[in-house]
Amino acid sequence: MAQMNMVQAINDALRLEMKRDDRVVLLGEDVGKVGGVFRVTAGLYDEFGEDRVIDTPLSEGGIIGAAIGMSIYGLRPVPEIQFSDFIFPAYDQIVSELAKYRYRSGGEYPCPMVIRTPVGGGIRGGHYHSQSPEAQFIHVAGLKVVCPATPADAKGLLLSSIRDNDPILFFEPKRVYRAAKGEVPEGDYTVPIGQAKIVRPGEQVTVVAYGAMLYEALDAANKAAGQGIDCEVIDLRTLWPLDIDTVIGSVKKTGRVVVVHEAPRSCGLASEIVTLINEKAFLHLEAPPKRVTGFDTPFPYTLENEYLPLSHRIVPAIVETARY
Amino acid sequence: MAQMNMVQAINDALRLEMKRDDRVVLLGEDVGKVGGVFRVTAGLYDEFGEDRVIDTPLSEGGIIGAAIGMSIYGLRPVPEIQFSDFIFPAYDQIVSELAKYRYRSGGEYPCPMVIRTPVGGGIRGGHYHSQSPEAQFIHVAGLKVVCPATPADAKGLLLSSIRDNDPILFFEPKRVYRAAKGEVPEGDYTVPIGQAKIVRPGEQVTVVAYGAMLYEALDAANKAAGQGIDCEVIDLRTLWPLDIDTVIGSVKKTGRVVVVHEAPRSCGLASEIVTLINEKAFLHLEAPPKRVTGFDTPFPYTLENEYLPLSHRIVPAIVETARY
Amino acid sequence: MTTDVHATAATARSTSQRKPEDVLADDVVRVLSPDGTLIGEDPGLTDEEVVLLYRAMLRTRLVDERAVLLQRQGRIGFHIGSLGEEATVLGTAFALRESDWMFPCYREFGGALFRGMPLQRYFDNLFGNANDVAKGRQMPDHWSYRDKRLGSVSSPIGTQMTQAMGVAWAAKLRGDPLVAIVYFGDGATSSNEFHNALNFAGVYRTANVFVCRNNGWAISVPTERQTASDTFAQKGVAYGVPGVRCDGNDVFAVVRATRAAVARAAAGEGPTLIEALTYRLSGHSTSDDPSRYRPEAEVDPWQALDPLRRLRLFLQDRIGWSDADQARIEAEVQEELKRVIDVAEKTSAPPLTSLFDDVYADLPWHLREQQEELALGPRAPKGH
Amino acid sequence: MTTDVHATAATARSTSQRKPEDVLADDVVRVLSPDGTLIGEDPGLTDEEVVLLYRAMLRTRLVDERAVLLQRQGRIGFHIGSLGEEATVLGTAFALRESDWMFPCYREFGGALFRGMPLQRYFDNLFGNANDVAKGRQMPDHWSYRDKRLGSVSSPIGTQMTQAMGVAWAAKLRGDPLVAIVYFGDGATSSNEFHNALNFAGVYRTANVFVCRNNGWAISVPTERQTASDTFAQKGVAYGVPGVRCDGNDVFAVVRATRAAVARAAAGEGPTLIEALTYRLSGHSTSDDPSRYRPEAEVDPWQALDPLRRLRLFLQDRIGWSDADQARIEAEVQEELKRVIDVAEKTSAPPLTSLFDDVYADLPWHLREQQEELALGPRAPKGH
Ligand SMILES: Cc1ncc(C[n+]2csc(CCOP(=O)(O)OP(=O)(O)O)c2C)c(N)n1
Ligand SMILES: Cc1ncc(C[n+]2csc(CCOP(=O)(O)OP(=O)(O)O)c2C)c(N)n1
Ligand SMILES: [Mg+2]
Ligand SMILES: [Mg+2]
Repeated sequence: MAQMNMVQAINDALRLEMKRDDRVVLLGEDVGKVGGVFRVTAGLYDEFGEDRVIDTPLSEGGIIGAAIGMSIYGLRPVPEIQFSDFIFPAYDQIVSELAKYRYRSGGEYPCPMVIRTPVGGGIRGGHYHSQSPEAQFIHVAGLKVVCPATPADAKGLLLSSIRDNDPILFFEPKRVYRAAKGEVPEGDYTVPIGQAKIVRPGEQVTVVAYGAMLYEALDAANKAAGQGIDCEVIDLRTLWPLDIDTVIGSVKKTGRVVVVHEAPRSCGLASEIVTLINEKAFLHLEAPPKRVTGFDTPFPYTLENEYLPLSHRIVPAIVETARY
Repeated sequence: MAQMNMVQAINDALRLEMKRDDRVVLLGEDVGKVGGVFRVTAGLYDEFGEDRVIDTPLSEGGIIGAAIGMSIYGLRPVPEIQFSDFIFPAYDQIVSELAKYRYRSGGEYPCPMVIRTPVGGGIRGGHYHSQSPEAQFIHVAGLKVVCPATPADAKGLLLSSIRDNDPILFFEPKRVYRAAKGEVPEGDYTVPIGQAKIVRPGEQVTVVAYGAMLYEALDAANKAAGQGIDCEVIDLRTLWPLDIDTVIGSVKKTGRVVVVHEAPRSCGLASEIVTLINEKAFLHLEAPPKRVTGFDTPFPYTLENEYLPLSHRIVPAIVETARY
Repeated sequence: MTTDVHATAATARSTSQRKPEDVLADDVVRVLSPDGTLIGEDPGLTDEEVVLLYRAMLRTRLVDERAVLLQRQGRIGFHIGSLGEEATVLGTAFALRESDWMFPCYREFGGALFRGMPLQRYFDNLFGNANDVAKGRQMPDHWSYRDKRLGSVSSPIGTQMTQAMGVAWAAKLRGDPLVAIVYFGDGATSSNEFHNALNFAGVYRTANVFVCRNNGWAISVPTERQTASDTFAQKGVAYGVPGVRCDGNDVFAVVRATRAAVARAAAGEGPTLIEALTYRLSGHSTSDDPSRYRPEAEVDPWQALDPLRRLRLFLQDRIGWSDADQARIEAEVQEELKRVIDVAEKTSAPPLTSLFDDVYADLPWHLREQQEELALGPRAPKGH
Repeated sequence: MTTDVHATAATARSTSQRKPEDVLADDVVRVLSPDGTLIGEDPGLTDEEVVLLYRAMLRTRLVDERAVLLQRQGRIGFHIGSLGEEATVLGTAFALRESDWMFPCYREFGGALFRGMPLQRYFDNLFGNANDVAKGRQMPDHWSYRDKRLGSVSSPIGTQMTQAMGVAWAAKLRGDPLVAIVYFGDGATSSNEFHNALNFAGVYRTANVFVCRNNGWAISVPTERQTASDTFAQKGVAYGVPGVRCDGNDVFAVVRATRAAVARAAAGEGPTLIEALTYRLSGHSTSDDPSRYRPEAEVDPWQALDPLRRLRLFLQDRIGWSDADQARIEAEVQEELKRVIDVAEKTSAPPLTSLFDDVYADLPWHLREQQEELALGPRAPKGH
């Protein structure tokens, strides 16, 4: 085990898989010599050469369209979108093509690939370097969506993702790229897609979170404990298809739930989770499920910390839910 | 009052507003001489000339980007996207630019426009001529989303939309473009944005629907009445911001709700509605809210009627909810 | 509003920019004149090869006509064909090597059949039946056939271009000496994808042949509304990609231009953009009524330039191709058509459960639940 | 994997394609040599005008340097500047008429200030304070100023191009004889937007001036990776839009090229694509460390081509511009800077409720609820 931050853990996973599988190629803006604007691909250009770590022209649609072709041909492309805010020029290739390729060809053309992209706020990025667009992909059938919160999960989920046979959006919570540190197993190490993790067992309120907000949820749970409320905190890890059993199991136990995410509230993932809980654990609910999320505004610059669903906003939600 | 179908009603609204306000311009693929592939703009090219009814090159991003510029300049563009399935090449301009323009400029650059586009299944259009992407726009702050179900509402809402000061996605349910017929007030006639309509009052189960599925919901309500279940059917008309009072008022009365839409289920508008009901009428709920929606697959061709949430699927949901 | 600035455009608008005389320009590769005589360097095909090509073009047309008929009879829901564009479709397909990949737009079923896609398979798609490889999930004319390296047809305009570039790029990274040809219309040159595909192809010198079927129209929008560039071929200049024009109704010209481009790509010299000047004789698809936007008078001169007629005249002259020869092939194709349509039509609809297969490699819990929900629930009413 | 095919590219990759000697090409408009002597037809500016221009360029540079400093001191969060590109930014702005519109990329604050955006307003944006017209919602250098027809800066690359085309198109439809200039980098030519903007502009002959600031880099990606076309100007060929190249470090050349393009557009003759050959002397932004991808040796020759130095030499020669003149202006600007920064820094953060304004024209119920939720809830911890 080595102590790593999330950037290092992802870098480690990429290096490992590129060594193991020569079909893996990285492509994107600035992923080559400079190693990505967050330095996630640092060193890989030197190690694997410019045919496997490829700087591209400035076009996300071109990157994903090319990656689809590569995948069809049998490579395992891992395109990077520099910020998830800039994924929209590629949205048509992703939702109209990538997501539907296997289906529309009756399985002749599966299109496995992992689209890596930094997500979320916390770096004072304003409107366009802070967004969390996961719901815009979850709603689209055919895509899987992953978002690790810890370095070890980042490595393990990325390796699983590259080996998976479906297209995957791999969202990297950039607020904790360097802040999240931890032990990361060396060598080959996978975390299965589709499994959430109970990171803090508890009895009274279920708190569902993922990515950078997991730490806020944990912090809030600790603070709630100070008020005598015992929270169970779930790290979703895979956002879609989500680990319904873990979520429902917990809610059946606690009867109370708070769902946290940075993305805007309306039609966000929290609304799906609340609805699934209604459908599968209605009679267990002892309080209305609560959402603590980004607001339905563009992501702001100066007031970023007021926008984000940080611990100070999660605590009252937990308390209110517990006391309902 | 004149008897019209929805195509005629929309055409009527466009003609009326183009006469009244010379800032209104239509642009899109095939909207000119041929009058649109659904003939919604028929006759307008001849009447208003090619400077106000403009055939464009084949690029949705170009159409919306140009329309943003036109709106900034002070025109009132009404771009058409030929099928809402083809809106995705313009998605970046819509979500990154159009939706945020007013906000990011502190109100200096409001960007009113109405993006008209046929939506939904029912014409054997397969993957790419059938989709319902409304949730992908509702999740994005700054956009309004409208979807009429009747010719009169289509006219009244379109006129309100063109006069509104925010950007609006105006989804036209093509399954009932010609099938929906009804009296349409002549001359100037508006229906306010943000107001749902109770199209069938009832006491036992609230059924929320919109667009083409409204007719299926009504049919289901009639069939349920045959089994002694009295449904209240709400036509949302404006999908976002939705008429929360009408929905919550109804659910507080009935305690039971079924939400219907064609779009895929997960992270769809129904999940938002169910969650809002949880937040605002939790203690009134006597049964878990139910969703009857498209499935989480691409839209199919041959099995289209199995995919769509038609009356035959709504009835059992109503019954189950009523008997819960 | 001022309208004067558009005055000339308005006048020009009633006809497409694609005029028959365009092919007479100096830079257009031409081999076979409309009356079937050679006017340029022929691509050196044997008589057998020419007959093969002619037969494929004829088969394409007969299949096309039958599909339109089936649609008119309400037996299939839709068809989009290649009437008048057969020389472009078949000439390019002919010039391709078996190891090469072909990424279709939506009018290239003729090329796919030529490369070996079974006719039955094509009609199973048109009928959207249980034997359709895609389980009737897509509209008619949206097929795929990986065995023969034929891509998957989708509706969104242009997307296949960027993907075909990615395939050629991947092949190059792998050291595989193959070429990916990709088809698109004049309208598609306005899409984001044209820009991305050509730009990346130029930068990475991918082995692509980009075939622009310039058929004069994008549904009702004439080529002059698509772009202000004089030709589509010259768009290559923006990407460091050579552009070539050829008479798209002249199958020999198409073969020559394509062979040169394939050879160039295979030699590692990079992509070529081919603009094939042809004309869409029919409506855009069975859903379209072209009389609303183009006068029959515009179409008339194109009838005389019909690519089949031209090649038949050549064959008459060269090998004494007779009416009996013609009739024999037609009969063969009709026979074949009867057989496959019969089977396709009798085949049942895809099973309910197939709705949920192939969304992912494995069925996740939520789709398993939805599959069950559908299976246990009532059946939908038939038809519309 | 084969790598041979890329061998040359790999070697070339370590430097940008933007080499100083590029400007010597025949088709590049040049007026002022690096030593300040006239080598081409000058645009006929009065001495006062030249001083005005020089002052604006100098002010731009001083503002830029101060903004970098503020960022390094942690007083603002970010800055993206125009070091070395001032002649392109100011020369184009100078050539514009007051009635024209200007759509910035993100390096054009100098042009905006020149057109009359108050310096205070600019720094209010850099600090994201309560006086910022956009209420601190956007990152630094993302400003707007409708009064002077200055568009709204956004981060997504290229989007402003298509919008500027729409503005010019609308003006044309209205019969208003104005021009919309729009800025973008070499990298942005690869975006969907370049394609859409140029294509529509060509078809509708909009009064646009498209200014490509070819500064050699898109963050760490050199121009040669952006496209295989020899120049960016030649990309106009794809759209029927004339392309012009000028020495982007030569403010007179920039003025000449822009004036010609503006005149052409204003006369209804349609759009022009200008490629200004310049060089990004600094990192991409304060977040970037260019030493990771480009050797200092590449930058060195560009220092001698500095647009300010060049114009200063010219002024020395022409009107005896002295060190004292220089010092006076610098002092004026520094004084002005001190004043506005002081105010900007002391101004409070935008009020909480402003988070919800301007999403829509009116506050809908759900935002009213969220506004209340935020107002009644606990405050966020300060800082990060
Ligand atoms: C992105 C997108 N926008 C619009 C359409 C609707 N549409 C289908 S075909 C077509 C015209 C295509 O013209 P062209 O590229 O010239 O090809 P042709 O049909 O003439 O072969 C249009 C607008 C579509 N399929 N995809
Ligand atoms: C759509 C999009 N993709 C990626 C980025 C990240 N990004 C910001 S600036 C930049 C490089 C731009 O280069 P260029 O167009 O040459 O302009 P320059 O910065 O050199 O002036 C990139 C990749 C972005 N802002 N938008
Ligand atoms: Mg065409
Ligand atoms: Mg640049």
